[in-house]
Amino acid sequence: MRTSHLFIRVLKILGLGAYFTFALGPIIWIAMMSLKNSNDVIASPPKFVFTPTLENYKAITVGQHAQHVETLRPDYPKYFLNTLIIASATVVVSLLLGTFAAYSLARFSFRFKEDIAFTFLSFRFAPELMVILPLYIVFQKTGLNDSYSGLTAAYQLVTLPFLIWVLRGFFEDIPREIEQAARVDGYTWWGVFRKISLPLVKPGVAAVVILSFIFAWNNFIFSMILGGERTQTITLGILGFIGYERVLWGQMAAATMICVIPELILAFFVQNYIVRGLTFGAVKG
Amino acid sequence: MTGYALRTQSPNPPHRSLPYLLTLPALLALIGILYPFVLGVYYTFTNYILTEPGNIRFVGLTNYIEIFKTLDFWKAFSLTFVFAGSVVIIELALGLGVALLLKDAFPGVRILRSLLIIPMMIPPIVSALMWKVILLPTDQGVLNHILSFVRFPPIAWLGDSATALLSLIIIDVWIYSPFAILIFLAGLQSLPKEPYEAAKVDGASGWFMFRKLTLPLLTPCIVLVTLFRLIDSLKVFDIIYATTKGGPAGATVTLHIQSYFEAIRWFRMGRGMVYLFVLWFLCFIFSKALSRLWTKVLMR
Amino acid sequence: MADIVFQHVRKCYGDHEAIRDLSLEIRDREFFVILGESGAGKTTTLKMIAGVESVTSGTILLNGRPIENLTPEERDCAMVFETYALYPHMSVYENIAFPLRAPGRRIPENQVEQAVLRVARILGIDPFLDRRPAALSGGQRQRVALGRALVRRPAVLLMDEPLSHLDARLRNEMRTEIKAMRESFGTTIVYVTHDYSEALALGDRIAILHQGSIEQVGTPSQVFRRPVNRLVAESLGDPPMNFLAGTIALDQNRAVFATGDMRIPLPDGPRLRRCVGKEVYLGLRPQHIRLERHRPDTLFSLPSKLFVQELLGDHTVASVSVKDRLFTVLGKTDQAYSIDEHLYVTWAPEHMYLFLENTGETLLAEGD
Amino acid sequence: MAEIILSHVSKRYGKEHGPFAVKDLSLRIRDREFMVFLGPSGCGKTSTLRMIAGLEEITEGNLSFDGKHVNDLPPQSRDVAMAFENYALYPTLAVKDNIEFPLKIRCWQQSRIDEKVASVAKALQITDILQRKPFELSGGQQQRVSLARAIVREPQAFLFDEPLSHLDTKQRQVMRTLIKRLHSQLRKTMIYVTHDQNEAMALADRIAVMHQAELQQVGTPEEILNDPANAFVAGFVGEPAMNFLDVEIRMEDGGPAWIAHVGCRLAELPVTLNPARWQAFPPRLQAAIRPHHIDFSVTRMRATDLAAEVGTFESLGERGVLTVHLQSQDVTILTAPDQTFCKAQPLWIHCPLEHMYFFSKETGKRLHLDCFDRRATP
Repeated sequence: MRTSHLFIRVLKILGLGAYFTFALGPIIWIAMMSLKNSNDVIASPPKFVFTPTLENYKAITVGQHAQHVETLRPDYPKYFLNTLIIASATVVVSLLLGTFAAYSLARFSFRFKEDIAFTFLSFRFAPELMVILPLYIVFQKTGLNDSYSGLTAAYQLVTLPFLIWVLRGFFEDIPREIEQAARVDGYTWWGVFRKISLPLVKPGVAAVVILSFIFAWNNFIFSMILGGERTQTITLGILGFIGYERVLWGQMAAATMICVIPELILAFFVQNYIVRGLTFGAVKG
Repeated sequence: MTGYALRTQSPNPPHRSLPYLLTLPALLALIGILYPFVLGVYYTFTNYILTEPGNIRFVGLTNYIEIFKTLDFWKAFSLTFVFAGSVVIIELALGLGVALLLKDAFPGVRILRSLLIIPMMIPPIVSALMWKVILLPTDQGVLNHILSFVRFPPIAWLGDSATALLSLIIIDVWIYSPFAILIFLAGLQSLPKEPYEAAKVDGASGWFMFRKLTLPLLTPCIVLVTLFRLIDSLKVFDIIYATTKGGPAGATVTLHIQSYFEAIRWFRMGRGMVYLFVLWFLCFIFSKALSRLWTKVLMR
Repeated sequence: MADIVFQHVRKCYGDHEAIRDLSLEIRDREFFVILGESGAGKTTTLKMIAGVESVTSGTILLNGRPIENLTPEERDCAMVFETYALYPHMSVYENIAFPLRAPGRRIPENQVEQAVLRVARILGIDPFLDRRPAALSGGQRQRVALGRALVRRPAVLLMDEPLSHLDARLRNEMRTEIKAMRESFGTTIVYVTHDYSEALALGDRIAILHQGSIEQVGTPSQVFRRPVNRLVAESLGDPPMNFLAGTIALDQNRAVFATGDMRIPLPDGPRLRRCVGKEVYLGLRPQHIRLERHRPDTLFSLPSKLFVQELLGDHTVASVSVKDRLFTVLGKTDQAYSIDEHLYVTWAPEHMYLFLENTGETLLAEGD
Repeated sequence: MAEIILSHVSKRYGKEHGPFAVKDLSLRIRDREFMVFLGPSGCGKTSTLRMIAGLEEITEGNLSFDGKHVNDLPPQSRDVAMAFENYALYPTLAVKDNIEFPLKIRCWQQSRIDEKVASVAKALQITDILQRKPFELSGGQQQRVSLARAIVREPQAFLFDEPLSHLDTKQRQVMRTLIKRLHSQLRKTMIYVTHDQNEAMALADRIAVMHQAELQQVGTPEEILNDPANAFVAGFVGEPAMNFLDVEIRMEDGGPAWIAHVGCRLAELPVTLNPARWQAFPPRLQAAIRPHHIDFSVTRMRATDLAAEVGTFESLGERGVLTVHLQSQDVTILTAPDQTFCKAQPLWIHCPLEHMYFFSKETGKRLHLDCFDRRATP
């Protein structure tokens, strides 16, 4: 009995070890890569031991030239800023549009309610290009291509259904009787919404905002097709380090780290809501 | 508390029009999205060529018929399903397995659970690039280098049509298995404790309990993971675009990628939209069926 | 000051008819209790008065004025919810002050403070005013909910099973306390409960609600001693009344209750004579039945077999099978019987109830 | 056959010096006895039960079944069956599969299983719901199924963890009767945990009252009710609760000693009583008396009557509960249901000495005057 227990424990530890090596190995490798100089990066076989340098980070942020290696013009800060602008604007617009819709879908019963709700959801399950390609043509005609406002509008497809569904779940979690109590206490529905419902879903809203921001930040396909030189986002920028004529692994790694670290920090704040968010509120984790 | 959401009917609103008024802005945004969607469906019936925007002709079902006759379509079609099927099965198994290992408390388990979310929070396109580096052919790639310690000959991974799809599956599993793990973990943690204690007192073995209690109780989780992962992997785009771009030699061309080639690379908007419409239709059917199944298993 | 009148009120949820044709008059400053099992429509009735549930058809009059089209904030009702429905993000003080701070009331803050402190003192919650509801015990939350309802001196105070989530001891204490405070409320009170002893203890009048219809309205002693039907009789009393099926027959020109070959004489009267041949239930309250080892010298007895006996220290509860029914018997004795022992149940004739089988209508009540 | 002996059993959760969930509990549960653990929530009664079941490790002390040390035996080897508070049915299995689950594990033949399940289902009147799933059943039905699952194994002992607490009053009454009946038919050791003193009184051969992780008293229902070992037991058992009054014993030279409550005479001690008995009592005492033992009258009948004022009167159908205000506190009196009182009406109450209990105010320990035989006056 005892020995088999021990055996199972060892097996468990081995299993977890294997999985987490697989899960974290690539990130650690990229982090290491971002600290390698241009020779170490392309060393074959790859180097595990090297002298760390920040030259990749310098190259992509302030454009400092490293020895013998051509660097891109440091567009990276611009991409970063672009993404920041578009993702923030997207979240703000979604929040303005979505909060009331979520509340209304959570609290009131009206005709077509479930149909409307499912239509929102169905965009989550549609192939992105199905909407983006025609949108591209519409944008070309209206001149919205490569504009912040155009991208912000298009990004609603990423964040709005998500925000509505998850927030709806949070509103549904408020016991109905609490709102009824406030009605009886003499408040209009608007007063109840402002004084009771909204404060109670505050943590939910915070989580939804952060997750929406991350999703917008991570998006690639929208900005690839609908964006352009002016509005190029960070994901597209990172892809740009790998071209036909040159491959800048080290700078790509550094750009990746800069792109990823802020959102990982954000994600850790809302990790308790992540399952709920990723399943559109289906699992209340 | 962990649990599943069930939608319940709600009583009447203060004013009949209020709910519509509140939903209206979002609904308008929705219509803004629906318009291009409808436009896209219309394009499938035209010979729209991107370079000749002035010359759009209605051609009926010609695009569909032509495409269904090509081998390319059916190759992309089956490739899409092979990819999605393998990914879903591997992620379900891996997800349940790792979740079972992470279920019980032990020192450090909280840290491990938080580290889990990392791959999911990184932009998929960036994850794919990271893996492209790791899977570099010859000894330059770190994976090949590590494998060489156990006398494994270097593999071209993404560069070889024999292993390209497998490489993509590895990348997808890397990104999304945490999703399955987290859902299974939430499911396992919300399992009622008492039936297990009752089974223990009744004298059941661990395997017996897993088969008779755990697996049936996790059905909602299994359906949910399948729903999200199946749909998302049917419409996979980012990771293929970042790594193989469909290559080598068309070994990784899925419906989504093919539609991109048709519409953007070869300017054949009409044909591209047909691919997309087929893909959309598949996603729609599966999402509808699985979400219905999910409500059903929730009602049990 | 308020009286409430229900006129043919119906409430449907989809196809389900929660309240069917409810007509009711609740008098000014009355303590009115609605008693019923869960799902009987009690809470719905209350919420229709409060205005958080709509009325499907019919009218509710408050002081003679129809209110079914008024929003909740326009009616002067306060409500204590079963779940207390305290605002979790506010302190106890803010919870109680909340109704006073409603925009429509425009009460200056110093008056709000006075009112809150006064109510908090009466209810003994002044030490916790800074706490959040989560940091309170069940009894304390209950008091806060009560305080929030009372602070604005509403015309109508609605209470929805306010004690059901408290443990037995605390429930009795709070019941006594509500009874003691009711004069100081000075409002009409509509109180919903499923606990008959709460209803009897608190109510000036009680309405027994069953599946959306009112069975009987009356004072506690009316509904307890003279229930109009079997349902009412069964819902008041713990353990509940025992019933035995039989028929009314004529034996030597006297009405008797006949079950099997047993005959039990009934008090003679034209009403019972008219029912000869009808299927009926004999009703006996557990505390009115005695157990005897030997056949007692009375016509009011039936043979039985002991199913199980529970000795409770100062009294006993015995279950005996009479015919094929289980009877509960409450007794003071500490006489212990053995399982399956043959016993006789016996009772005094004035404690018999008789109900028609098909309609449940009472033919005979205590003291008839 | 199962005699279960706990000797000096303790349980702590978590850290070594964490609070005790159960502290130094010694108890002998006789073979075929119906033992009830009674106490408020958090008193350690469920932990004790779970230790007996093997679901919780024993921190300290010894547990034995029929003289066999079982501390380290896993639950499945202890041959006990357990019914849980929330029934713990296997949610995905039909009722029949639930009941035969323990037999399936023991690899019984299907024909024998069917026979056994049918007979148990009949005894518990669940034959017609065998094909249903647990979520389709009412609470009472679920608990019947869980009892059936326990009985079907024919274990040495049954453990019940508050099995009736989620049922409504009527169902609770019915199930209580059923469990009592099962005990007399099966003749097996049963251990039952509850916070409901009524249930405890009704079911138990003996009751173990627990409070704050410690055993307070073990005895028959009658002993617990009429001879409480301390103030906690006295206050916890009985409905409505016992009245407690702060008292002191006084004596003026020569005269008889009397019991005083805020200066008023409450009762006189018999002159035959040796003063040494009560002189050893601590100075601060509590006198306790049950609501149905207090007499009241409109006029003063005795020198020891206390002046009171009517607070509330609740008529509960079969009985009435009268709350009166004394100078310092409220007192509950049980009366006939058909009394009428006016609010604030003056009343004289009388507490007969033979029904009074005395407890130390500090420790709550029972103090005996020993001038009455308690057993003779239930």
